[in-house]
Amino acid sequence: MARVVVDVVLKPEIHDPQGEAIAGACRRLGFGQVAGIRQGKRFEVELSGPADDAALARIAELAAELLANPVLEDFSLRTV
Amino acid sequence: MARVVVDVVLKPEIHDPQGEAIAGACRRLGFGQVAGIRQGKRFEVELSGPADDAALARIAELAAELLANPVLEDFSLRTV
Amino acid sequence: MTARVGVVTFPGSLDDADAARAVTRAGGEPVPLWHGERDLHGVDAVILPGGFSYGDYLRCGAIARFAPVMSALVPAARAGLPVLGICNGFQILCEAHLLPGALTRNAGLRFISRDVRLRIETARTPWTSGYTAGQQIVVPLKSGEGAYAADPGTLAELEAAGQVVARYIEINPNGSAADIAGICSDSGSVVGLMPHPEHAVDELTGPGSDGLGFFASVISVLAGA
Amino acid sequence: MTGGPGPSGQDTVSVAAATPGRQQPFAELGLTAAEYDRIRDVLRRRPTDSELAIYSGMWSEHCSYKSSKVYLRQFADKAPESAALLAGIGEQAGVVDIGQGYAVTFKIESHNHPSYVEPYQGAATGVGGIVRDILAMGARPVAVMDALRFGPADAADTRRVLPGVVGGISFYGNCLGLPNIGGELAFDPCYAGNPLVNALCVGVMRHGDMKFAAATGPGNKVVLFGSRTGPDGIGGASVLASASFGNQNAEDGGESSKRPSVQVGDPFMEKLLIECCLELYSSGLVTAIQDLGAAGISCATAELAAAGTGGMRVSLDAVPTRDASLRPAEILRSESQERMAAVVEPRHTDGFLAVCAKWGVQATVIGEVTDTGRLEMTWHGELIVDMPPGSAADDGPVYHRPVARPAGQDALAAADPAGLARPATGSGLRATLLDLLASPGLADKTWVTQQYDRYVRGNTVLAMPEDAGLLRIDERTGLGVALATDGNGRYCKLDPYAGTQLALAEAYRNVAATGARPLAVTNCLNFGSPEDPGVMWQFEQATAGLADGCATLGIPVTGGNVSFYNQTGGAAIHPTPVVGVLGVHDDVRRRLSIGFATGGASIVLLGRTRLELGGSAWAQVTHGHLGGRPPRPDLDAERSLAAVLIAAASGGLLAAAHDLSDGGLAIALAESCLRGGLGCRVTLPGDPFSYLFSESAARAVVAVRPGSQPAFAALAAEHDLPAEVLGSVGGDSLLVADCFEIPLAELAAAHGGTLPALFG
Ligand SMILES: Nc1ncnc2c1ncn2[C@@H]1O[C@H](COP(=O)(O)OP(=O)(O)O)[C@@H](O)[C@H]1O
Ligand SMILES: [Mg+2]
Repeated sequence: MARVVVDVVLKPEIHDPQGEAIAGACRRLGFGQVAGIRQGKRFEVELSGPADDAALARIAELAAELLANPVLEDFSLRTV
Repeated sequence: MARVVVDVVLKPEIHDPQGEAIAGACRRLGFGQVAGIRQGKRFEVELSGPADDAALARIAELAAELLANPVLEDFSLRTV
Repeated sequence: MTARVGVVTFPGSLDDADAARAVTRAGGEPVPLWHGERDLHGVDAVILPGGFSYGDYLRCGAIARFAPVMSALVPAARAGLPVLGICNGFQILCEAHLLPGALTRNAGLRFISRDVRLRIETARTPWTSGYTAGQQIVVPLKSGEGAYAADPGTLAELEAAGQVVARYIEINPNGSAADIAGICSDSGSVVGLMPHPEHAVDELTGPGSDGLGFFASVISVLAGA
Repeated sequence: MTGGPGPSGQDTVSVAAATPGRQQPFAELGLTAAEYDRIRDVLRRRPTDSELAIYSGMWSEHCSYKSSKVYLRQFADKAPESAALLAGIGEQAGVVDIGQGYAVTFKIESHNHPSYVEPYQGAATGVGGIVRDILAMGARPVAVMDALRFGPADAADTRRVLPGVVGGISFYGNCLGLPNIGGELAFDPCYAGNPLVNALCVGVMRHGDMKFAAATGPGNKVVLFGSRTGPDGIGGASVLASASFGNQNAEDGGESSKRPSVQVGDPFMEKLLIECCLELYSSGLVTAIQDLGAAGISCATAELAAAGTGGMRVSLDAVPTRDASLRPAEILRSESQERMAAVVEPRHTDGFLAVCAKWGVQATVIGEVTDTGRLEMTWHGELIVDMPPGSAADDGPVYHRPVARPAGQDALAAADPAGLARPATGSGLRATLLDLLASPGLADKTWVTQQYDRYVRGNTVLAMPEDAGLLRIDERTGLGVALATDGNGRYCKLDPYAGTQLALAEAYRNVAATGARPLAVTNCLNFGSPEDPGVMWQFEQATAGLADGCATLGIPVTGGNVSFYNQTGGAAIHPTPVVGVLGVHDDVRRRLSIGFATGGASIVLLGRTRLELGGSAWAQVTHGHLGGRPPRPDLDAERSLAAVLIAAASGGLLAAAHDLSDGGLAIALAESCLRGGLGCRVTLPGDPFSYLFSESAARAVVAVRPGSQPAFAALAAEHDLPAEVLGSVGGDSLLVADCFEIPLAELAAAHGGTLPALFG
């Protein structure tokens, strides 16, 4: 069975209060070298068939429709 | 400025209602080849210095202490 | 002497005033504790109240666990100080490893605010000694990540050692393992509870006054000590 | 000739003076050519890019009320004498005296368009915005409500929008620690593509704690605090809430096409802001304060300056940003959430900044108050704004838009529902009741309200599904406030004047049904395009109806909000004024619930029932019909009804009270049985269909405590209020003699099943 990972990240211009709060916590914990954090999502999609081009195209559709919110987020695929 | 990605995934034995709900929705939308989905988190950590071994070791500590909950989650690092 | 019960305020704590009011109603003296101080001001017990500490960003309770006050609380709790974590407080106690397991996303994936019926499973904790084991109470539940989860070994140990403090009956609203609504440490002094007894101390503003027992219990235990 | 930019590359005041002919994108920013010319007249030169940004925000419909102003005046002009009013229209929110040294402030506001584009964040930031309004008055926010309207419940897009909106309100309100104590949920095809998301917040303070948004005292510092300014929500006011909404992606004011109008809410920061502000107030560190909402820094600086000594100097490059590439005009237009601006005496700035630091809130001095009469802004030392602040804040355009009664209005009124087939048998009436009870608009709203925390802060005495939310204000005396919001687009479509009075009357009645005395009004006027004369006619009628109604009821409008351009293509929504009424409860321990929980109590119908079906739930649900006349508002009868309910509650005569509205007596009885867990048996004194389903106003059903019937009858008689004894509380079914009987379990299944089946 093939596995495809869909990474979903906030568009660069969208505010990420979560990431900011986490970065603040890191610095309070003494991780001074953390300049910033952006939080995203990661979906591991398990396929019943092979991860061929057709399947990847379908997964990309899926990501655009369901996994990512196109108003706020971008996504990318990778096979693992 | 260097960037490190920390991927956090649920341990395989932990129930993931969100992933299941999304997988169900995929199948209802006609994406039949989706056998399952697991949802995880993805942190893009921006460093103020280089992503050398020392920095990566610190980030791994950070991931183990803060970004992931060892009761439920595993994590991995990659530089991008 | 009335018992002094500390109530910690983290950034984003919401039910701190309610917890303090419940302590007062039960005859104790609430003492506000600030997240940024490494000092418990000599209190006899501590409540970690509900809310969204640090926005519950990352994971509920994950950031609060590192607050300065926790560096005083964790050793005190290990040494036997009675601690009650309600909702977000329960999540913080798990993140701080004072209690085993974790609270995860509700099975229905939505925030749930409703009254729930619980069975008190043990009266041997300082927070439940005023109840009888098996007693049923109705208190509000309000959380998005309230499903208790732990590995099978931990669950078995909790059951075997009688560390399940309260269980959902009639329905399991959030998919908690073994219908668990609350647990305690092996000594019993640290209790975590997902529903909110502090919102059930008065018929006028809650579903009843069934929750008052948690606060009355600890106060009478402390008075007897 | 070409005027090169200044050394910094910015369009400075001197560049503007030197390049009078440069083309500027005023139209893309939502300004007309005439408005642009007026700006040039005011400045006696062309505006700089930054000045243009300020004017475009401040002169937008959203900020300037340019189409509605001439109508809104009557809320003040016709307002009844009210000793309770401490601050009225014009402030961020009205403030009313509720006695015992307490003052309450409340307001309702729309976030319709953003909630359609991005339901979750749009609704969330709507809650955030109204909460900051209340906070800026000097009050502690203590509760929220949400009035929601969507397209058909079974439409695919509603399944996208509704769960998102509810989730966003839940996320933001719960995380702020504000109980949600009520609201509305309605469905109609006219809201497809134009959902209405109106959020209300109420706050409490002591007399004398009130704050004003006026930058007084030259030399005083202007402090910006809260979140950093980002590229989000740039131009929201001028673009989203305007005619160009339909193609809002097409232009972005000439700025980078990557600038999103969608904003992400940070309720955690807002919670910190609330606690931080309250500590700043109680420490006496604040001279004036204003929240940043629409038009962001433009609005905050121009309004503070205009209302105060008159001048202000701001270093725009001091504003902390999330994106170093932001240009001054973008910083001015950004609507980043969770920001406030304060005016602080120099001797207090250190203390001010220390309190902010305690709460982890970033705070920056960005300027100071001057007596120059000018709003001046610099960017790296160069002057980029130099204008009279009042020209943006107070002297915006005012339009008398063309008004025309819509052509179809008479035909609509003529389509009387009297001719529609009505159930005549007991089983037909039974089936009709169950159909109505299960229809999405009347169904149990637990699916929604179960996502809202109602308990936090420990003062919620009544909340959903009661007639009104009721909050305890003083634990010792039992003083409290009740709040209800109502609106009925169907009634308003048939007759906007009467329909608005019916909305007012319903909210008034809902408040009185808890035993509280109605005191003040807020409103959110949701309409189509003001450029459509038919819409303006609706608006004219609605505002007159509200102002006249308030005068009759003796309660003033204290504030509100107008949302125009709610339309998809050429089709406007039904005119939908949403009215909020606030009342005072002398002792919340004597509150009335809608629930029948006292066996043996006698059930009494108060008010006069006529056959009134225009715009009714029955006509909509069973016939898909909208036509005829709405029920006749009778505000004198509403006053009598309220007087009886309040006196009966305080005299302890009643076990329950429930106002009658959508679906009439049938729905009210079913709701009271389900709420209290007991059934009832009633005998109707006349035509069963009229009694069960007519929607005549000024009515309520009450359960009179056993033994109190004579005293209650005397009370009703004293107020000339018709009171018909229908039967009594008891049993486990709703039994209407000679018609039907429905077990409570069957009622519950019909009522409770609909929303979960639709939304999961
Ligand atoms: N969106 C909402 N948010 C919170 N409460 C709601 C919402 N919609 C409806 N409610 C609550 O559900 C109950 C029933 O609503 P409704 O039948 O419209 O009341 P009424 O007819 O008395 O105005 C009320 O308590 C109302 O406040
Ligand atoms: Mg009502």
